[in-house]
Amino acid sequence: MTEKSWMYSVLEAVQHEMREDPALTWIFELTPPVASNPNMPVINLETEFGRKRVVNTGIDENWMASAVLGAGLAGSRAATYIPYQGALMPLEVIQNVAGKLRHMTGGKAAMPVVWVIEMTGQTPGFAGQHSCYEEDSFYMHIPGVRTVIPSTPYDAKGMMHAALRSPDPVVYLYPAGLRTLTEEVPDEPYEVPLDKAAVRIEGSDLTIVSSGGGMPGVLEAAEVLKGEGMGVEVIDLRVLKEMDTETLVTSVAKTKRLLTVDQSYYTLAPGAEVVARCAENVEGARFKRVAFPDAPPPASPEMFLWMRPNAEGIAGAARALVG
Amino acid sequence: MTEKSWMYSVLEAVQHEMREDPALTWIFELTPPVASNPNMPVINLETEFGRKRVVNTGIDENWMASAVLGAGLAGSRAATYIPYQGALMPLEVIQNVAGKLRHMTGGKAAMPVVWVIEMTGQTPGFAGQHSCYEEDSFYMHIPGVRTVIPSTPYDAKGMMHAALRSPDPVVYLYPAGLRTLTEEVPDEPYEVPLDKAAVRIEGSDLTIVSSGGGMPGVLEAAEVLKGEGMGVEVIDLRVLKEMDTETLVTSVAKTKRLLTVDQSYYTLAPGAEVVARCAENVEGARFKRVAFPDAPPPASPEMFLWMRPNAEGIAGAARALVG
Amino acid sequence: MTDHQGNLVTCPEDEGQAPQSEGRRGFLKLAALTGAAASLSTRRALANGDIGYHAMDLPDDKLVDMYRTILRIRWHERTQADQMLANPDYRGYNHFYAGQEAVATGVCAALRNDGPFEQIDLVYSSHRPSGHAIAKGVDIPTMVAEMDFRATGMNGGYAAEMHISDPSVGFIGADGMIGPAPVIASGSAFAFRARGSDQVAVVFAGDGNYAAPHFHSTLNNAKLLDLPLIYVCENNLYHQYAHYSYSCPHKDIADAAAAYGIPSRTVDGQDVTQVYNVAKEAVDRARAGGGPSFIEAKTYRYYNHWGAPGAKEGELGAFGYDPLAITSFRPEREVRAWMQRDPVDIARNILVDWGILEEQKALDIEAEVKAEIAAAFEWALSQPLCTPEDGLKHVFAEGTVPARQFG
Amino acid sequence: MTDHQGNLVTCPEDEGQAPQSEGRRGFLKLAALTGAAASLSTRRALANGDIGYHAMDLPDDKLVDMYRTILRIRWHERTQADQMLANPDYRGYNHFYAGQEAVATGVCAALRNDGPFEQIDLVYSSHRPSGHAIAKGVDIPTMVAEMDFRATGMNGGYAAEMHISDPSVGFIGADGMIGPAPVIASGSAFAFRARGSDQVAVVFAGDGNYAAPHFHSTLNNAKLLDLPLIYVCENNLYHQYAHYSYSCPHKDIADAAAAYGIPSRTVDGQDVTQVYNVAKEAVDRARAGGGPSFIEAKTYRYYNHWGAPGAKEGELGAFGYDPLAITSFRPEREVRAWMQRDPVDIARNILVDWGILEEQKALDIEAEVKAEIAAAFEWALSQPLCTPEDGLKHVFAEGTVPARQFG
Ligand SMILES: Cc1ncc(C[n+]2csc(CCOP(=O)(O)OP(=O)(O)O)c2C)c(N)n1
Ligand SMILES: Cc1ncc(C[n+]2csc(CCOP(=O)(O)OP(=O)(O)O)c2C)c(N)n1
Ligand SMILES: [Mg+2]
Ligand SMILES: [Mg+2]
Repeated sequence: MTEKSWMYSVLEAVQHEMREDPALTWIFELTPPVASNPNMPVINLETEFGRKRVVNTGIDENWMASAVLGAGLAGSRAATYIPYQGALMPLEVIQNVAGKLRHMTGGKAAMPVVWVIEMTGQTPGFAGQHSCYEEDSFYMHIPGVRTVIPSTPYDAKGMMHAALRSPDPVVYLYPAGLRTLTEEVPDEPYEVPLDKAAVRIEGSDLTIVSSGGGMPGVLEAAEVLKGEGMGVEVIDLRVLKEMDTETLVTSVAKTKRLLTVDQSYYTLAPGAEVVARCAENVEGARFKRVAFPDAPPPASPEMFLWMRPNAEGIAGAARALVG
Repeated sequence: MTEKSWMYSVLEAVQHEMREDPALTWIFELTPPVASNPNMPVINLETEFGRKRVVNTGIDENWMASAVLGAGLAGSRAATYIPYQGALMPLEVIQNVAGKLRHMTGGKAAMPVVWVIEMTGQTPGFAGQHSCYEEDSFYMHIPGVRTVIPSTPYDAKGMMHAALRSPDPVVYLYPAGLRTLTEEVPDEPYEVPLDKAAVRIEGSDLTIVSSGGGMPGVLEAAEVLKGEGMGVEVIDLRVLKEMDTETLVTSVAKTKRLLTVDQSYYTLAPGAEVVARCAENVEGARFKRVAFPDAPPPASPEMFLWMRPNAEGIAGAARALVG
Repeated sequence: MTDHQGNLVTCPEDEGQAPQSEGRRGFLKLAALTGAAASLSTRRALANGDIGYHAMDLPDDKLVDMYRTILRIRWHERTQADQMLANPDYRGYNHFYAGQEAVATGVCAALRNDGPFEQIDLVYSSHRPSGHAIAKGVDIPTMVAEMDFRATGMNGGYAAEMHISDPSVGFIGADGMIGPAPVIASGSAFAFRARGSDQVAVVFAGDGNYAAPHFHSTLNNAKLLDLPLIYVCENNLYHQYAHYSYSCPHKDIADAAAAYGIPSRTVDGQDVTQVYNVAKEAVDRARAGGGPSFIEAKTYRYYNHWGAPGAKEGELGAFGYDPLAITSFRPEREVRAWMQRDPVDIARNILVDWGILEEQKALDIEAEVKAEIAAAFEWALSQPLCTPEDGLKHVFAEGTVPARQFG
Repeated sequence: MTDHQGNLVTCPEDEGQAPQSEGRRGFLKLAALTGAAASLSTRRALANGDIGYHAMDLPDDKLVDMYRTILRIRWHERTQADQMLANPDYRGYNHFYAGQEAVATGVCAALRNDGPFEQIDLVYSSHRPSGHAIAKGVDIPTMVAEMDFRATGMNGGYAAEMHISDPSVGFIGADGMIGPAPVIASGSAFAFRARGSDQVAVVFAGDGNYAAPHFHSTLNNAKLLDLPLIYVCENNLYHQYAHYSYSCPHKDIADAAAAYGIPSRTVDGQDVTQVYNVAKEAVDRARAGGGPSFIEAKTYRYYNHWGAPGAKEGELGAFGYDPLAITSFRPEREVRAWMQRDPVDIARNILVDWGILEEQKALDIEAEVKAEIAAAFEWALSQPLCTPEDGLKHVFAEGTVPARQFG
């Protein structure tokens, strides 16, 4: 066990799987797959595995997303790191081909493919075309692709192992704002399942559900609320498709109060689905959603930081719901 | 007033607006903008307005979607008819540019642009890559673009007038399954507003909310339920962005029971947002959703017709919710 | 070379044109059968002394197989068309390939189609797939069953015509969209190269696909990474109701590929031996690590863009000329002129002329194929329909998804 | 012409190369300043007897304006860099344009920049926009304010550097994505043609944009529809940390455009008069209905891919060479060699040599510009910060959207 950064944890998993499987490939765009960590060897996939397997492409996310799919269909496991979803090019092929192919072929197509997709724009200063947090909703809506969004380095590594080993295509969302997180992460390979939410804190007064970049703010708010004596239960979705309904409904059946927190647009953010599932299955509960307003994130930190859900706003909404 | 088909009603509006504004352009792909209707003159935009304004392009929906945006930014109103969303190319530019530009420029960018986007694949036999009903959720989630989905020829014409005159970019979804509908439609221009849901039937026992291709089945089910004595209120969303929350909440506050019906994937279908908004605002209500399962639509009519929500399934869900 | 109408223009100096055979076959091609394979590239994959007329080295049975494949494609469609016109219970639709059979046949004859999945070549069809599928060797009865949405169809009734696939013979299949397939195919070629395999990926795409932005991604990356990808552009002059000059500024689409530095050739798509020649050269180059090739086959479809059950002759969706009031429709004379150069006739005449088949034997083979296809339809149309609940399967490798349509 | 390293290769026979001026200006260019504008196209927009050296016809004040514009871009950046290094309160970032100033300046000097919106030419910047913006004539103080997120900034603090725009001077602006801008720009050109206007749309895009699939859509449709679009490819040899040979098989990216039949030229991007010459020709052609042009300017950026507040010299995000362990980094000698051909020096030397400016006057202008920029920063950095609630405005033409962040 060593204290590791997010990216180091992820590349450790990729390196391990690439050593196990000489056909596994990795496609990147301009920024090489290199990570370092204090007291650990530098990981450089390009130099270790060579440029036939680890390929630097031009700025063509459409090709990157499609190429790994074609590799998977040819029987090679393949992964790509797409640094900007901004242009949304990958969605086309993931939504309309990858997500449908196994079903459409009557089970004949195999796609052991992983797309690592950066979510940017929920840290100040980006704005406009450089803000793409709506990916979680887009990928959550489509069938046939497992969409995950780890929020800790530990989960990031374990879910990367599971993703690379999965026979299903996996969209692996990476909220770039979590880049700076570090924690103790085992050096050995291990899997975190691709279909389970995590109960981060247990409590009986209120369920707060969030994911990815929303988690740090939720955990901070939960500390404050616990200090005030509120029994907060915090759930990290971790998996958007297939969403772990059971964990959610069980919790809300207990607390009878659900607060969802999303860093992307209110309308049809993942929280809408969480509320809808719980509202269908739990009677007499109360619901509230905290989310980014239905407006593009502006550049100005003053505007942006006021609009992005934070611990204070979350705590306030929790008090309003429970009180 | 004449009984008119869907497409004739729409092209009547476009023809009128093109006559009024010599800069207004229309871009199509291979299938020309021609419509006929018994006892009415044939409308052929290409021959009437010439190939400088009415342009046949290659199979490049990315260009079509982007070109009208560029036209709008240059001060010309512009519209395009995108026959297949399948490849999802238009979403890139609509989500990441059109939807953000007014806000991002601090109000400086004007985009009087309309994208008519066909939704195909919710009639039997299509399947796979030719099924694209998830557009409603994708466009509903993003800010800055008004997304509408008329379900009758009357609304189709009136909303086309409103869309072409709007200073905001408008995604105008067209469920291809409604192609065969006809009704009395005025010959004169008129507007149907871009921000109002329509209460199609009033009642006090249950609210059913649907939109677009879901409406015929809902109306059929409502007839059956009314015959059984149930006071069904039916709401046609018509507008997905900005959703008319007030009409929804007012209705559910009255009926205390909400059933949503979507022809696309259950997870994060528009119904999720409808349920979530009502659950936040109405206490003690009961909720249920009917939707296409989270699976790609299969080709076989036996599988497909069983999976697509129909009047019988809707009526059954309504009885379960009210009973 | 061709002019913008796609008519073949004789240019006797073209280095790739079919030379007089030095081999054992008496060579006397009719003027009407002459095809030009014009090399647009400086890079050749010919060995020393190799004149590029690879068909001369094919054994008789392989040549007869090509003829049989062409017939299978043709008779599959004619039988299906009869079903559409006459059988009220028939439900399958099709994007007919009649007129283009020599393209799929000539290309697939140059590929490795048997063996374990890790060794065979892969074909992506993109669109208008039934001809490609048959040429690659799919089981015809189960394909027919798939097209009529049967539970025992090639894809269990999930796919239907626009999306048929069978990886077991290397037919990755169609997606029916115009754009994505070539890019995905290049990804398979990328995987071959990364794992050191000599497999080749082939994609068939129409003239319509040229305008898609994916065209650029495909060729650019194939060239940059030297991928074993063969892009077969079937230029049948039209996409739906528009002539390709509406969407492409090139007369030869191959010129667009040549600009990337990719060896690119145009070929007479009606003559299976010519198609085979250029395909063989491209496959040899790809297997040897020489990177991608682009083949533009000049060809023509006889029927409407698509055909559907309940068709009535002379109407859209049937098998006549496109009757809509349209931007740029196909002149009847153009259709008739192309039908003069029918791929079935050309293949048969060559085999007879080369002394491989007697005329009567050729006709016997056609009768055999007809019977084989008739049996395929008989089997297929007696297969069970799908079970509704199966729609919830195969979303992921394991399990089913919940039904949601009943609330 | 250039080799793949982007070094200019002298080819005295090139028809587009700067000829000896017959005009009033004494012409004696230093060898170091020689640039080649190599025509790759057969189609020219030259009137009878026109040798294409349009800069010779420019009045003195216009020439001096170009020099001043280059200086403004340069000093805007140097002043901003100082802020980043020294002012802990400064918040703006930038993708620096230093080294490339002559490209934006020469192109925009050939455009119509004043007048009502329906008459001026439009510029799309795609990426690295501050140079394009200044050359097109935006108000510099409000641009500086925008880059520091001020309420009175050019876009009210919503945009920041990557997305600045000001339609009032025809600067439609940047979107910062690599791909979409050229296609959207072609839509503006489409609208001009449809409404019978003689306006021109210009897009600036880097060598990185070549690989984007949109490249194909843009050029193909511009050619097919004869759109008044000028695509200015600023080939500064790198995208982020990769040399352009990683993503482009062409040495001259202009070759890719020429393949579509679009008049395409490469030009020395360090010499503003050369850039002006080719831009003038392209603009004249577009206004006359002659369709699109492609200009590849060979140029170089001096600094890192981007710079940010709190920068420390020699570190990434500051202004030295890219220090990462990277696939293909920029050799220090390459950077230094390019700095020998600085666009500021070249412009100044030409004007002095032509007798338009005394050396001292040229230095005085530089001092004026410095003062003007210093004043712009002083004004901008005293402007009010944004009001948080304004984030809910401008989503649609009217009204605000509800806050949702408090539940
Ligand atoms: C992205 C996309 N846009 C539109 C269509 C509709 N469509 C199906 S086939 C076709 C024409 C294709 O023409 P071409 O590529 O020349 O092939 P051909 O039909 O001639 O074999 C079109 C436009 C589609 N399938 N995909
Ligand atoms: C679609 C997309 N992918 C990736 C990026 C990240 N990105 C920003 S600038 C850049 C490099 C652009 O290089 P080039 O076009 O040569 O312009 P230069 O920076 O050299 O001016 C990249 C990859 C982006 N902005 N958009
Ligand atoms: Mg075609
Ligand atoms: Mg560059």
